[in-house]
Amino acid sequence: MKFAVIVFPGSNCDRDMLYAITDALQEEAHFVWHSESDLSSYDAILLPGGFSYGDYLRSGAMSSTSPVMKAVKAEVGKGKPVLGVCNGFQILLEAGLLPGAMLPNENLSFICRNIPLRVERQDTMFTSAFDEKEAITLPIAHGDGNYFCDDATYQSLVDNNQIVFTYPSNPNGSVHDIAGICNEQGNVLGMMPHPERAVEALLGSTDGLKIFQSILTNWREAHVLNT
Amino acid sequence: MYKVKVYVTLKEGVLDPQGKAIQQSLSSLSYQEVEEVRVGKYIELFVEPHEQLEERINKMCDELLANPVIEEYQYEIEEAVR
Amino acid sequence: MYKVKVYVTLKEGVLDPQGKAIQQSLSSLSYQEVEEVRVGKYIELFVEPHEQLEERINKMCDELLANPVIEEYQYEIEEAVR
Amino acid sequence: MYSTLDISPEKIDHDQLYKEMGLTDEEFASIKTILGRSPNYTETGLFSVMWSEHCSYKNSKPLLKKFPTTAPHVLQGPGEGAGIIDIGDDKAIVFKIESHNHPSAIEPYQGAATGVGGILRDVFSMGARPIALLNSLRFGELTSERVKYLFREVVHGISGYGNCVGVPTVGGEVQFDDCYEGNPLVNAMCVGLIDQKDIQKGIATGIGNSVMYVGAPTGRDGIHGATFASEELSDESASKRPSVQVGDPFMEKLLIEACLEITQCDALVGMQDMGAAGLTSSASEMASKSGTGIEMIMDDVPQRERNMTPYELMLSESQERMLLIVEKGRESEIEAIVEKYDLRASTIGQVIDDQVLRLRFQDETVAEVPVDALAEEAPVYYQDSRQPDYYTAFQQQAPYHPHVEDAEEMIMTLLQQSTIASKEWVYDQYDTMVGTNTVVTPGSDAAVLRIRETNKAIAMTTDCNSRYIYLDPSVGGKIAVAEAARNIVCSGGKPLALTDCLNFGSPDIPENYWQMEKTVEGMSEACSSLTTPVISGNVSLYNGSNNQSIFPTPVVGMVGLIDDVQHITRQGFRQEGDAIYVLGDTAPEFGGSELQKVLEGTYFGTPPSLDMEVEQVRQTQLLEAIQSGYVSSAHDIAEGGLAVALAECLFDAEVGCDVRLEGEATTELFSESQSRFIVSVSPENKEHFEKVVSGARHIGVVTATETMSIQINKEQAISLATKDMKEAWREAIPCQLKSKD
Ligand SMILES: Nc1ncnc2c1ncn2[C@@H]1O[C@H](COP(=O)(O)OP(=O)(O)O)[C@@H](O)[C@H]1O
Ligand SMILES: [Mg+2]
Repeated sequence: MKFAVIVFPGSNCDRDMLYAITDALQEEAHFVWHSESDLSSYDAILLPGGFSYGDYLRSGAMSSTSPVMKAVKAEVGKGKPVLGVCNGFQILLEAGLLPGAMLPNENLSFICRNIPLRVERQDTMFTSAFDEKEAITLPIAHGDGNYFCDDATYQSLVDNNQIVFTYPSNPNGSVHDIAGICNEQGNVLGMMPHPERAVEALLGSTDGLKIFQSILTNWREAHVLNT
Repeated sequence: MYKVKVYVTLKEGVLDPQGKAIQQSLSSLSYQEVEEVRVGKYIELFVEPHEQLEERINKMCDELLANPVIEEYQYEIEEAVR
Repeated sequence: MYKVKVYVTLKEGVLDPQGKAIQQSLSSLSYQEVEEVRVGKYIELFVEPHEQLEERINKMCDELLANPVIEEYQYEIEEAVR
Repeated sequence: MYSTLDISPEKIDHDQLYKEMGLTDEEFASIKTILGRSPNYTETGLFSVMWSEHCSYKNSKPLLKKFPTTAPHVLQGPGEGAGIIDIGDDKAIVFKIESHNHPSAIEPYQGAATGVGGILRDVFSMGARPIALLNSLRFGELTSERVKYLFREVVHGISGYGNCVGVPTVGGEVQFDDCYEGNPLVNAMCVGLIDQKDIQKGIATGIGNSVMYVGAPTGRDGIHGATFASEELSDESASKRPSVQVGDPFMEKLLIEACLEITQCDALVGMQDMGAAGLTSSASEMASKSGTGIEMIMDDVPQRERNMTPYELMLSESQERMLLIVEKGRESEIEAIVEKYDLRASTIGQVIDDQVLRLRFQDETVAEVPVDALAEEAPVYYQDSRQPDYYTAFQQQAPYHPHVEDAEEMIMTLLQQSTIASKEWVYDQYDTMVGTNTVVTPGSDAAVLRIRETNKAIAMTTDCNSRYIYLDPSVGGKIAVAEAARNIVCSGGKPLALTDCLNFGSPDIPENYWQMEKTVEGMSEACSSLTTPVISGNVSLYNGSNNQSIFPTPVVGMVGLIDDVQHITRQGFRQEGDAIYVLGDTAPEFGGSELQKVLEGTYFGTPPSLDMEVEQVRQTQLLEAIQSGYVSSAHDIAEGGLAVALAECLFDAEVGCDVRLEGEATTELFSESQSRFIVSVSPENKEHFEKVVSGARHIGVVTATETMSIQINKEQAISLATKDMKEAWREAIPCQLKSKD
């Protein structure tokens, strides 16, 4: 399976994401510069964390207008899996690929630590390797991770079953403890916690690896069916 | 040359953690008369004279400067010598 | 009730990395007419009627709202119904 | 328009304008001798920054010579942007520490942020990828709003910059003492990783080669920053505020990536960051090192503000700028790399045969000065040194031996002392994991990063207990180095080398100079005995306020090598049933201790003694035991003594301990005797362990009941719930920050 790791100016978890795929998952991954406009040769697209454009103006705002995001939208339309982590999630929100917006953490400080997380949906192409409602631990590292949406949007997230991860103890003030959501079709996932930082026992946890394994398993199944 | 003053504010109903923190600090500095604080952005654009100035400024705000999910904007245009 | 609109801007000569990045981004979105962008804060204070209003607002700005080392401020006071 | 150009050399001389720039009469006279004429305004500026203490080390050079700086594993000692050590596998570690004290006192957020930015550039200008940041901070007590503000904003500044550039901040230290109230210390350390073949140097060879400028355009920020850093802070410091620079971590991130890519291009000849004294120091140092000169066209220097003069362009300390020497004719290769990152590279001059720095502006030569005069020939001062009266008095005092009535209460009090309390409030704000190499995050004795493509890891720490150094700089200096090494050893690493940041008061005061001298002697002795040479460092003098100097604070940043990731060890007890050992003897030593601070509110007497031979042997034995796999956890005993160290061992897992001690209670629990460790060992390894580590004292066992239980002379002395201790320790700093004056 071939993954694209999109690199925006200021992305800084791009190499971590690449290693998660090449070293831990042992699949193929390539960096794709933000100025590229064609992603059709990739099977999945990863938007890494970091501070694209320094997080100036609003996190993810400037990246959301870069050429590669048009290509990302095109692949979303084809049903390919697209995962945005941290800054990648913020970019997906700013690009309108996911609903809502990010505000500064309630305590107005950056927070970096391992936190407990609950898998709300196990039936997505990103989470099938988890158990139903599995309790996992992943690191967070963000200053603007306070997810916000209005009541109507929240209701539609619930109605369409789009809430994928929640915080059992909310670290940043996100509405309804939301840590990760997907789009209605289920092929775009945005999450603030960093799965790519939790793929090796040496570094403390392998809970994040299951997300990449889920993507791979689902792709393989679909691939076998199609051919 | 025009100077465009853009004010980006959080929509009503959107929580403003920064505003709340400032209000609390003010209050602890004994400025209890301040009941509420809202923090927004003030962006100055220096723009070359241009037809469709307003139209294009609206577009810049919609596309980049403000996020309609949480923010709204206003602007004023004035002439500037630089 | 008064609404005090405080504009906090960077002093001249102080680097504004944010403004520069926005200008470049606007330019790549083909708004080349924007020559310079400066980013400041726009803070709204809702204040109970009060004697010495101006004096106290000046003090709030000096003490907390603006960082005198790199920023300067201006404000406007208007009546507000809440 | 260029008003400064109009000030004539005669006027500078006659009106002694050079004094405003920080040059003395004698220095100005020797500049005239060197040039054979009076310098013009721009030239006077060049000398004033290059001859400032910050750039020239004119007061500290004679002392720095005493440090041992070589060892077989040292690839680069002091002299370049950063030092380099060999870790095998054709890889090397590059590191350096630097101070940003004065800027942080005036604008704590930007001061700290630009401190981080500057030290990063020192490391990636060598061609190394920065892989870790550490910081060593000192503030006044957290009781005044001003100190709380400084503390908060310094931490925000470090996190704002470090997180954005994507280099994990993995460790450091924060201590609080009154002497830092008006003059906080902000020292930032950066560690980089490099393939040995990629090592770059700041050289300007090849006559005709191009001088290229990459990064942020130059503004008027920070003009005279180096001079400012070489003066005491006073009320007038506020009026020097144009000296404050603003950092742009986004630009820095692009610069890192661009420069590392440029390193792979053989059109690059040399590279140096523009740090203190900006363009002046980078250009003159590169040329001076290479026996060449540099000519620069000031009109071609990228500029952020209008109408800048050559003086301003040369002295500006705008951040995020690099100077490159590039093979003539291959400039476009560099331009192409740089443009990919939305940056610009401008050719602003060339390497010349004459060994001068020549500046051209609007088709005229506006300055021409020998490069060696700027970079090498600053005066060297051998300052008067005098043993302070306080020291003489302390040496004569009878030993201080307090008696603690309620030991449980004292343990709880100590755990809440801001210097001992958990620093989680600080490091929670730092991205400690980006890069996915951090094996041990902040909270243990040293941070540990694995080195990809090898089985190795490195351990890093910063340490300095300035109270001991104040009481006795020679002994205290030894302790600072030894303690850093202990922290490395406890993590499973072999200490390799160190970088130091000598934060002192004004060297013009003989008592301060004596402190510096003795400190450096003590540190040098410890470095030699532990074979940890000094490979880079920084000096920050004139720290103090209101005529009160800070405690001498020579921060030690040390790096060690862990041969095999299997040997990585943490401080926390891990397993119920493990045996607890104490290594090292305990004597009643309380001078400069945390207990003394709590009981007396001040420090006096003599610090704990330190025998380097004992230290060295014990560290070697402990490391051998760790490498043999006999050790479950290891922690050094520092501030607060055994009681505090034991409590800290309980905070990582849900465990307690049952410990039995013999002797005088206050000494056993709270003495700060040196060269001691707490080690836990699983039952099956006890025998092996005892064979390797001579004289280890078996004092108890790790328990599942979450209580710290200590018997002294067979009587129950302490029984404290782990949970209560941990909560008090964790909440202390957030609580102090919240409470009102
Ligand atoms: N400013 C800081 N930045 C990052 N980590 C810090 C900082 N201050 C303290 N720490 C971390 O907190 C832990 C305890 O620090 P300290 O008490 O100084 O340790 P030690 O006494 O073993 O040197 C260490 O892991 C250290 O790295
Ligand atoms: Mg320690």
